[in-house]
Amino acid sequence: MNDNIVSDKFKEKCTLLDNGSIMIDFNDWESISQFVYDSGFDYLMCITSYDLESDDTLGLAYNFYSTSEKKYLEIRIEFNNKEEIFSIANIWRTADWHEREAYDLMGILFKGHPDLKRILLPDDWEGHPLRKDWEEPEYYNGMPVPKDKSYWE
Amino acid sequence: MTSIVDYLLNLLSFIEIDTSLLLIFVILIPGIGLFLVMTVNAMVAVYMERKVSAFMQDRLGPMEVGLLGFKGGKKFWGGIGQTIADAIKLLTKEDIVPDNADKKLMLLAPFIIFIGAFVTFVAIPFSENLVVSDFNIGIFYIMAMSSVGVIGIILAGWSSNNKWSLYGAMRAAAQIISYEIPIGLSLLLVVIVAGSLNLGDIVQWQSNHRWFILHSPFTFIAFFIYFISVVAETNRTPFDIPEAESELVAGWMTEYSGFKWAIFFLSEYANMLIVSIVASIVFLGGWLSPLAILNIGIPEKWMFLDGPILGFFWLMIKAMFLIFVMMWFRWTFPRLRVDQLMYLCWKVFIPFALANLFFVSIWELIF
Amino acid sequence: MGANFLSEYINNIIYGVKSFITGMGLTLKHLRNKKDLVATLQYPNEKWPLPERNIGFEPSDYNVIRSRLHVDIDDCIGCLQCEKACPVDCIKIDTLKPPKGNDYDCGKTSHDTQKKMIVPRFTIDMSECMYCDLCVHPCPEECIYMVGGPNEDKHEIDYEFSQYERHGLIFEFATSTDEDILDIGGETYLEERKVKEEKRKKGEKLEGIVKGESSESVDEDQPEKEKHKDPLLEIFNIVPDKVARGIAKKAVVFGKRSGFDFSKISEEVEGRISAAGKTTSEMSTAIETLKNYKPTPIDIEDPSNSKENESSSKVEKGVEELASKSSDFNVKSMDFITDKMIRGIAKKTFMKCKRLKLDVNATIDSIISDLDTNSKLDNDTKEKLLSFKDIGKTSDNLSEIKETIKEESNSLFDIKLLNAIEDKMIRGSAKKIYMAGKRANKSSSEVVEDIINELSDKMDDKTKGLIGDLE
Amino acid sequence: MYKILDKSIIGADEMVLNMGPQHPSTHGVLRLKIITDGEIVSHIEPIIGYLHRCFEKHCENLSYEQIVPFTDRCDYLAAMHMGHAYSIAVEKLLDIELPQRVEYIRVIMSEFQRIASHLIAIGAFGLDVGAITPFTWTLRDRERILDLFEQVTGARLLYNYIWPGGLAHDLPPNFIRNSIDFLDYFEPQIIEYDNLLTTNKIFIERSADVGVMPKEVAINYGVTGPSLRGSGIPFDLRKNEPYSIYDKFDFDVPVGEGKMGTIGDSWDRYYVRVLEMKESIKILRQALSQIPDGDVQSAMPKKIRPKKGEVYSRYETARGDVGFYIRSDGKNIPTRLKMRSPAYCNLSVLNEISAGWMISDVITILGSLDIVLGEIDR
Repeated sequence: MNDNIVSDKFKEKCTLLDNGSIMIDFNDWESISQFVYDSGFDYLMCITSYDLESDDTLGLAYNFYSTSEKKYLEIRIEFNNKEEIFSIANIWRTADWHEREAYDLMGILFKGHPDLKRILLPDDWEGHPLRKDWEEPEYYNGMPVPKDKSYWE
Repeated sequence: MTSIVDYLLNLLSFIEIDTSLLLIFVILIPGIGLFLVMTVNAMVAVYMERKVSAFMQDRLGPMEVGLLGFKGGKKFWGGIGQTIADAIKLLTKEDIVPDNADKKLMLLAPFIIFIGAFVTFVAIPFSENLVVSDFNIGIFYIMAMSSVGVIGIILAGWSSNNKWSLYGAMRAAAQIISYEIPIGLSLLLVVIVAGSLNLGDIVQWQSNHRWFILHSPFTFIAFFIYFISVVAETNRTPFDIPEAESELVAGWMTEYSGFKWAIFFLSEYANMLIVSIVASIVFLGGWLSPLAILNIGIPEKWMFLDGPILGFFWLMIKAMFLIFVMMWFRWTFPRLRVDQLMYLCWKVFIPFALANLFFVSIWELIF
Repeated sequence: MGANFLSEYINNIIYGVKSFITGMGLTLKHLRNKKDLVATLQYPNEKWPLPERNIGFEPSDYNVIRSRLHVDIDDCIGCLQCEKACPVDCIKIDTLKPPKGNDYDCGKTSHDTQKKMIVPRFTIDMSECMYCDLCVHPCPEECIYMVGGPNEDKHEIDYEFSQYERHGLIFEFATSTDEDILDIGGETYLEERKVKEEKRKKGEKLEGIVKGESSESVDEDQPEKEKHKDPLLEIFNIVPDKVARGIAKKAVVFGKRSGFDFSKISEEVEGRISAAGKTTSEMSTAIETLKNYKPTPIDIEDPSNSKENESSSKVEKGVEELASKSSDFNVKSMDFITDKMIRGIAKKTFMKCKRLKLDVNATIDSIISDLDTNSKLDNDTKEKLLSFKDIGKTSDNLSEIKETIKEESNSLFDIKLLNAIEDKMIRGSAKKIYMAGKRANKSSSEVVEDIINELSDKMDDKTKGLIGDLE
Repeated sequence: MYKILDKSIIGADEMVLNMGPQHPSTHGVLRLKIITDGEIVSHIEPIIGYLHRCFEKHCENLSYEQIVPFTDRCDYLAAMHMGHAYSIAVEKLLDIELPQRVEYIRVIMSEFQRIASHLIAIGAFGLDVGAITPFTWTLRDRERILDLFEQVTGARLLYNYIWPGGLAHDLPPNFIRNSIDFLDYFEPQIIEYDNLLTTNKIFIERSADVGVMPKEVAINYGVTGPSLRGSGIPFDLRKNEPYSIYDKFDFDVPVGEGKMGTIGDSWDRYYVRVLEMKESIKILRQALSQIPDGDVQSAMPKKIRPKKGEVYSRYETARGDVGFYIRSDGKNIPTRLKMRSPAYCNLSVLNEISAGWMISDVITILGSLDIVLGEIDR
């Protein structure tokens, strides 16, 4: 059910995955995103950030929907967690908050984002909880973080 | 229309202490009387408001708190002692004063509002000869005293050093001052026709002719303009923008709790009583019994319903009905925005009030 | 312009007045026929579920109820299904199986299935339960259910179970007495329960004890308790391939149980591994270390008296009694030193050597050397320490041992040593600096300097001395 | 009637007003940092995260059956929708075929939940504008629906009723009779709300032409649900991308026509919810009459262990379309579960549409967007 104008326009850059989503490389995301917006996908449904455990690569899944032609499109990017991804917050305004959440919980940096700062967690929180290698800090500003169940063992 | 103060003066003249001391003593008695009137009125009005609002919202309101063991009716009218319990709670509640608030002003504000309401009661006649002191400039005095309350509100808003109260105070200032003009104009209307500022004479005029509300279509509209702007004057919905719960948390009363908040509450209900009594005196024929205006040939002996004692009841019934209508407004209408409030006052009430003034004077010439 | 402005102005007002009147008419209607429109429930005297009123229907229509959990303990067969199903783990069940020989009859459930074990502890923490009803479905005996509604006959509804104290909300449903447990052979279970009880009574309440600290106090008075880590099996942890590791460990356990010595066990392992074709380099090094393995004192006794008994409580018991009986040299034996400071240092060095798996006399020498470096050693503590040396051999390479300790010291000291600081706030911040130092993998001396110049104003000299000696 | 002053002439020095996390009308723990000159608002920055419970981290340690009660706690005012959306996503992953009875019961439950959620939205919107009585009336009717829910699932707010692959329990004996009684009782009530609130002059003054959201801004900010339909875009997942058995029922999608002001103002968003309640009643009547019988737990897999892969499924809740993106790699625990929350995007448009209005209008606009903080902060 996925649309293929994108894949045949950018034949060489993207590989078609089994469930119809398109995997592309992160540094030509800038040109592809502009093209996706122009070809009618005006509604960005969701940006999901995920962590592939193997050698600290992170992933991003963009789900688009075109309200005019009623078509879906899913674009996936997988990259090393040091990379900076092009931010599409200036094209789809809803990406602003989704990207801030991806940075906040997964630690993905976005280049060109209006104000990239934590959205859900307190501003002075260290670490990104949704990473697989995340371990709970013992203290946060002097308050013990792990729930003390000593009365209950 | 003998006033209580003179009556008491010559009653107690046989005590030979010098007159100024006697005067102070004599003034104390009606003062305490007025304070009692205010507290009793607050008690009754609060209970009535909670019950009326409850029934309008398909619930039962206070049902549990009883008075000396008598819990009130089982079915609907329970919880008689609720307002007394509230009063005691408010008096015993801790009186929090924010640390960088202006303490002296904050303490002063509620009492200014209270005095504004308390002093207005002096000129209000409760019945034919039941008036604390009979001014011949009755209405003018009431108008002047009821605008003292604004200063208290602004003081309260400013001194509690909190953004919400500041907003509330600014809105209250704009609202109350601008609504005094339609009130003034509609009262002026009555003075033109009745020819005197004294409330007693106005009622006297109404007993000779007709109630003012039926005098002419213009006074009929003037009554409604008066009544709605008086609702705005006492900050009641749909004009309760200064203490809007959903926007300004509690407006200028945000930082108050305990005794000072009780004073605000007391003076709010006292103001309601004042304005509804003035409305019933000026427009609905004060202590005249409604049967008189019907004058459909009721036999003479029935007229005794009109004596000074019963007059008090007629006045109170009319005032209570107007208070009920105010409560009715509160539980039906949403709240106006500040600029819509101003629009209503300056673009609707004042033009209509001026037109009324003009047409009534012509009406007077013709009839 | 004036005309339509005026008309708009006028019908604006007329529309407004009309809508006011309809609105007020509505509220008056509600005021008038308030009798049948009242929808509220007078709580203390009218309780839910109540006989049908104009609200709609009878409670007997109920399909399921969601209220407090209740357990008929004599139906419970201890299958732990509910404990697994609970998303917030608020159910804790302990089960005790009677050993093979002992024919203890655990009784029948109401569906007359024979119970194979008894449940000495079945606690549900009602303050954690989120009433999601996931535990009721998997229960084969339907013994855990929510009170009231369709289960009204089993247990009437109870939604007023608030308590004065947070622990009050931990509901204990098990009813087995100590005698049942004893004659089922669960002495160790009773002791454990006593230990937990007394630890809780000792006042470790909720003021935010971090997991590390609480296990520290446990470590102090018994050898490691959590999982009986057999050093023999640990050797094979270096083997990355899980399957090979499994075979090797099974071989070692088999060897130990049948009383082989280490060379025989290593041959056994080698045979099985080559049979499975899993011989890799790590595997052969592991077998090598197993062959010439130098058993520590605890380890020697263990294989000789290891009777054939599977139940973990049995093995537990063996280690337990062995530790207390022999005059073995462990942390408690330091307690004879009266002065707190010296005892602290002595215990610290003991822990350090224990981690380095040094033998008894090496540890004693290092303690003596540490004590006299801090000029805290008087001669009677020295005699006492030397008396502990049961094996006559005086270790000649004292200095060599000291290097191992020193060489170990330039890597970072253990964070648990910071627990000696009494004041919680300083301990917290000191740990934070320690973590920062650890991340930047500084050496312990640098970390100690950071701690001192960071918290120098807040610390009194005793803690400064204590941190100083961590160097 | 009164057009807002154009902002440039104000220019007084700005004041930061903190409509803090604890405020009577922020519908939950939301903090609005508002920069105002006097009453006019120049910039709003919603600060969220006060109710963040890292739902997505929980999901990475819970099995598929255990996640259902957690999805209820995301949007606690429409818990049935969350459970339904999650179950559809997992069923898409497992590609299970559901018996018809389960589908019908799920539609009935979701439509009742939509009415209940809209009732709270309307009541709270009235409260924000200052009318207290409609709030108590709407809640009284909502209680009737909660009683129906309690009868079926046992719980009033957080049901844990719709499981992946089926339902927790079947319907109780005379549930159908009770729900039809409720619908007959409820239909005239909507007319009563109309008279009291919708056509009230002050209410119209306060909400018409306030916070107008043009079409492109709505789509660009990802606004969905009644707020989007209020701007005139007839986009409803149940109609455009029918899932489950919504294609069997005929109902239409109410859209804001700017009756009382321009298209896309707060009044339109409010009125779309009132009309949607009528539509839900239509669906309910059809569903209740055609419900087949059968066993509700027949298609329920004993152990949910989906094959490796990803799925993104959308569902129309009372606030917009919620999306579940689940990545699984064969274990019974999802490796990654992302919930796209509609109120999260609806709230992000607040600054765009409320700049230049007064503070009391910010409250009205926030009320018309109908946000729930549990779902925003997850």
